[in-house]
Amino acid sequence: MLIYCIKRIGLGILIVMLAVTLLFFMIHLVPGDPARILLGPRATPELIASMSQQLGLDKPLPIQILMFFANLFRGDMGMDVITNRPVADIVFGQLPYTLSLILTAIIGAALIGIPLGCYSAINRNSLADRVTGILSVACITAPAFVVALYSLLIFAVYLKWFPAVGAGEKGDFGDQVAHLVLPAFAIGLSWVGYLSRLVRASMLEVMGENHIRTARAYGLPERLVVFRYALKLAVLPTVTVIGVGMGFLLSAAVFTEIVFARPGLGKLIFDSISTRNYPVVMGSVLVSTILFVISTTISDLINAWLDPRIRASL
Amino acid sequence: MKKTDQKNATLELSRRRFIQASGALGVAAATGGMSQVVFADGKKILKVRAYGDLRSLDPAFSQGVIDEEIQSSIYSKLIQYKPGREWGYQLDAAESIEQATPTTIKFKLKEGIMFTGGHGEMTAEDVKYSFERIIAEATESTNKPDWGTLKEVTVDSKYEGTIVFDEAYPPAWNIALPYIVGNIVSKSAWEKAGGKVDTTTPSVSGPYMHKAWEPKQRTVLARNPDWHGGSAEFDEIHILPIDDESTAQIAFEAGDLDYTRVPLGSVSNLKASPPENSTLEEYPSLFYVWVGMNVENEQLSNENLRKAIQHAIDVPSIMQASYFGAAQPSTGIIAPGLVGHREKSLVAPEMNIAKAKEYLAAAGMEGGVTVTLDVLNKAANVTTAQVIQATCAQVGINVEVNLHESGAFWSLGDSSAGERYKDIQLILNRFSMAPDPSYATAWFVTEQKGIWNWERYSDAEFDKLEAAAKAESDNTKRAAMYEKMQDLMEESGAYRFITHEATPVIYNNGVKPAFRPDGLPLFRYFASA
Amino acid sequence: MLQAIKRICGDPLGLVGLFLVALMVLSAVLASVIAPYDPIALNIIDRLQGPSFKHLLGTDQLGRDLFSRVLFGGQVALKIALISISIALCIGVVLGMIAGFGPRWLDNIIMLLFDTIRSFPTVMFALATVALVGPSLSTVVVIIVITSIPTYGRVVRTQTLSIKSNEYIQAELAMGASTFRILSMHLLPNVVGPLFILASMDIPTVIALEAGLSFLGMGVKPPTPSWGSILNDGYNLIRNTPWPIIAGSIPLVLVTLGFTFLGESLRDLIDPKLRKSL
Amino acid sequence: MSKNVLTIRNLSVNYQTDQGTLQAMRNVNIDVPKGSIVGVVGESGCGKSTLISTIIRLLATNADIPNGEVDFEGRDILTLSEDEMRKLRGDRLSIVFQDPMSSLNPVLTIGKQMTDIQYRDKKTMAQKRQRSINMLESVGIPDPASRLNQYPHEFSGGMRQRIAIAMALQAEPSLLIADEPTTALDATLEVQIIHLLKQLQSTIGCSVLFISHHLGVIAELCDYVVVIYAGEVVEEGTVSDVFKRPQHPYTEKLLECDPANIAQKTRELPTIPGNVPDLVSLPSGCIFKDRCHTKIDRCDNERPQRIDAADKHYVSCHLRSPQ
Repeated sequence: MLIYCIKRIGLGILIVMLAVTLLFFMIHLVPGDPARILLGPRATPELIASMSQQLGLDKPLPIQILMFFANLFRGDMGMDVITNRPVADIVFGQLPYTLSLILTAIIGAALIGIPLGCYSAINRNSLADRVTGILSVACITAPAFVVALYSLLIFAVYLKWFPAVGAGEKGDFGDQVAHLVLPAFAIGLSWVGYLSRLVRASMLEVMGENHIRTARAYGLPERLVVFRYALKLAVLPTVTVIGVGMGFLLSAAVFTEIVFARPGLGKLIFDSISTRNYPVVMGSVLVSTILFVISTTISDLINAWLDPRIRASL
Repeated sequence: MKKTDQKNATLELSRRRFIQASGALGVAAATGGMSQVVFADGKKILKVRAYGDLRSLDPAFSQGVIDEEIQSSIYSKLIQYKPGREWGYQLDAAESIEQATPTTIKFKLKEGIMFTGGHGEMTAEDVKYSFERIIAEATESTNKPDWGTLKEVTVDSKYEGTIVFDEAYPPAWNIALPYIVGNIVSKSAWEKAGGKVDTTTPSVSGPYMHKAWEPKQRTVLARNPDWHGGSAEFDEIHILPIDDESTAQIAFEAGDLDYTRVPLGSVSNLKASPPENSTLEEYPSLFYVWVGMNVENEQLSNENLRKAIQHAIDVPSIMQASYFGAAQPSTGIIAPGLVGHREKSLVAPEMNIAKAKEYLAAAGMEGGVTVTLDVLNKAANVTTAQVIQATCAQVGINVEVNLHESGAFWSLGDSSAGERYKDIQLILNRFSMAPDPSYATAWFVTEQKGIWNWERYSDAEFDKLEAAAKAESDNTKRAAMYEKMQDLMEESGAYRFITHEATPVIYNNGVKPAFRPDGLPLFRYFASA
Repeated sequence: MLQAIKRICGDPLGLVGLFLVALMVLSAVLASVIAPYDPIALNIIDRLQGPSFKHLLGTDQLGRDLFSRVLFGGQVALKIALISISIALCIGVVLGMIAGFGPRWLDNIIMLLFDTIRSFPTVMFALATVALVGPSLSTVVVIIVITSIPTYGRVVRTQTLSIKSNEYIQAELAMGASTFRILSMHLLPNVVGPLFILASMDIPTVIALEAGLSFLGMGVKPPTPSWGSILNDGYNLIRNTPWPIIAGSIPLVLVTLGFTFLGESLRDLIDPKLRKSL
Repeated sequence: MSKNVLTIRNLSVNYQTDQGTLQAMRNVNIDVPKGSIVGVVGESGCGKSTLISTIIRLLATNADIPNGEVDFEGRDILTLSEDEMRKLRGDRLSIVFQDPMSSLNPVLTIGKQMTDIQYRDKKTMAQKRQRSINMLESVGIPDPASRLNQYPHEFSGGMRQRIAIAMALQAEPSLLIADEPTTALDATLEVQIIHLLKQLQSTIGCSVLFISHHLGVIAELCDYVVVIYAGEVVEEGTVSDVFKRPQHPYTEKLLECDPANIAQKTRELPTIPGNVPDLVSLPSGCIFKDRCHTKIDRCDNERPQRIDAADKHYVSCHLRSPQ
């Protein structure tokens, strides 16, 4: 177990480093001089040169990468040249908004999608199963930005149930939750569909396994058979998918954060790439890959906790 | 103010309480009217939209309109833009100000203007410091060009001073004194801060103070109790950065905003059925949109081809399709209301198939030709590009549209960033503008080739006029010069002018807004109705 | 094959899926015959119209017939999906086999690469790629290929590992059969089915990704009619008319339903255990 | 009250398939007398699993029962409600499945699974655990208290089958169905399990319906044997009668093919030539006629009746009919 954790952490660090290095190369192939874009139309060539130097862009690429890691090792993610604030402050300032959004979305989706999938599996081929099937799959397609737009129009403009933009008053939990509902709905909806299909499929598979027949043959109540004996196994692939899904949700967050004018990591990445604000790009991508590594690790650990066979193989 | 407004205002219902009161079902919420200037917790708060986030509170590093909307509310200037439909200025920190000689401006400050944070009274020394630091090499201010030929500011007495230019610089009245570089900061505060501030400011002297910045969420301004002009109207102004205009409109309709610019596409619908208790106003805009052609490109060095393209672009169709009929075709790069605006362009806005074909024949390309059009990936641009593509096709010019995201687009014509600038042919471009014609023409001189002059247009006469017009103080002569410059641009065939766009704004009737003639908000003058 | 089709017909949802997929493929292939208008012909006067007999799904801001654009958009969607998925499949199969059959260190490197690609937020990767080469159909394809290789690669690797440990493979290896022979004779036939199903279920994802890229202005070049660009136009026009966004959503939803149900049906028929290896 | 725990009369089961109606079992009669062990023998696919599924009422959804009754302790199982049926399962009627590797839930501890099935008893958790420990002890699991906290994958195959038996007998049922419980085990384990079953059966005093294709095991363990071929009972009787004096040609062949009965060394193992008939389109006459070496004309068109060959020894074959 301990060895497994150490291995995971080592692998995680390796992935993050590789990702950052790849990003460095990608950034340097991309056209658009950051110094020039950051400084705006009025910048003189001298200003641009001085900015390039500040950004460290005048040094050879491998040196830049090494410098980045060296600074990172000291806990320094660099400075944002526009606002002159530490990148770490900027990224970690935005992180809670995205984390709360993603977690709300995925937890909400799991709370709705998993029971829905169970229900479909138990009532296989019933009318209700078919209807939920069609609805779930239709949900999967709905692009986040379309759902976001319509939920804004319906729930914020016409019904006025929820506020439209922003993330709510600082320190006012109720207000923040109210601001979270629609964006989380927008990115969670497709996951409701996805998870319910996934759970239905794995549930059907598990329900066909011998030990379920055994449980039934011992006369266990169906409720117990489904929720204790089958579901625990059926959610295993779901947990893995959710772990990997955090990465996809970060992409979806970009759309919702734009449409809901909500602060967050997704929008930060989008904005900083468009403005070629490289220190912020590096910092935010670094954090998002770490986030991904952590979420897959957590999902593996949850699987190990649920399934003793996996636990034994760690 | 209508009765209902008062009623809503006195309800003192914050959004949060509103939600709590109406419960998750929100049955009651649906019946509520537009939010008025929100009186949350007894505070008078103005909520407005900006199209981007704060970048700097230092006038020397202000990145344009977004920063200026905030800075102009917290700093004082000698003069401010006057709200209204016509360009003009009114006094702010200055008790009096005049153009003493063509190269000097004399001013006298009001007495008793206090800087917050214990930095004392504003003196001519502060004005000198504020203006001269912008042009000092060491500051590395990107806004230096706004001061044109500024040489120095001399202090004549505690409150009096003289702004001295090397050469006459009339634009100072339009784009320097009442704009970004005209903000006066406290010398002692700035020196204490090391000569530069970032996203916080040590001292202000305007009606509002900078209270908080929540990145990508909002900037909060609070009333400055020490303001020399009396008491500001609102306890707080919340400036929300909302990039997407549709979202901004939705936020307004949902009651999250008291004022916002709305998309041009929404104008006709908002006119037909305006949201309750709100007012839509349409202002012109200073932006200028044009199709530029790279005269040094092998294919487009053919002047006749350029002229054929000028005539093959149908601007009225673009107005309908991309701007929903809410904007007018432009005659050049200088908007109506500014000195040097042309009443008519040389090439009519409507396409002229016969002429276009004629020029194409003259260019020796009757058989058809293919050119590329580079476009920034924003909706209006993409639509415009497709209209251009369609109308050009009618005369045998095949236009291939290349989309770019903003970072890549803005470096297209940059000759210091590789060889791409040589390959670009047609560019659909849009520049922002300050209210002086010199601001527009500055980008098209020979010196700007490969910087912002992506057409690589070069004309000795244009360059000469550009330099002279900047220093010309007689407005009639100035106008003639700028009109001539736009004629030259158009005659070269390298430019097809499209539009200045428009600025439709909407605000709820609880607010009495204040706008520049181009529709940009002057938050310091916003009041409640 | 005939058996499979026959059995799909016995499953109502599978049948619906088959029908929808066939409908999409047919309408895309026959777009130029069915479509009442040229999908890129402007008609500014008729812009932003609601559905009518003249324009079944209305018109967009340039007066283009949305029904025709949806039909031709199907061609684009199919093209993007088929090209990108087949390229991703080929590369994924090769890399997956190498990872599964090759030496341990190579396996580790490939898996590390896969994990790295997955750990990148897709949009981030797409943004950088678009910034690099500009938005176009082929850019969309490249983005999809790179981001979906790890999925296929992992499936193939898992299958390879499990087949490799089979006794008959060990026996063949002992008798000196070449790796190539084993991979092509034993492995390929075993992974083709699952991969085919996986790929068919991926098609909607690919189409949705294109829509998202178009929303960020990184999709196909105008005036190419793609469902994503119709949706994106519709998004910007939503305050004027809801029809373009509806016109863009309908085919997207139908195709997703079609491919998902067909894929699930096939999976249940051919290999109920497939999901486990994903 | 009848002396049988289980009486199956005239039972038929059909499956609806794409190809048509598959008649998996036809007019089957089986008796399980109290306290006895009845073996059911037949090739794979002969309907053994269908028989079990019918008795415990866990048939696939595409199955239906056109006729017959399954009398268990005086009640017809087929007419019971789902709820009443569930009350019987695991209490009066228990089962041990074939594959010990897959028949236990892999993600729950043995203890959890063993206490879960005592959900009907109003006992404390500690009491239920103690019961489980006792059961595990009685099936020969060492250190049962601590092993209760382990998961199935931590046990060997033989151990797991012992656990399964312990679970099945925990409630002291009146009928235990054992579905080829030893097939997945190797020979030495098989013997142990058989002995264990026999010993527990006599302690508890329950009846056992023992399904197997292994004649040796049946001979060793059972009192009675039922021979099934392609969904029909072809012969039944006491083990000694049937094994010593098989009346049906199929039983004869089965005994011939049993490796344990082959005295001489041969190069080839004897097999029964031919295939099991298609149960969707049943041939007329005797079901075994195509593979029968003693087929007569009557076999082609006339179905053989169940006849008494001796006391409690029944057979369905024209050769044995008095006519």
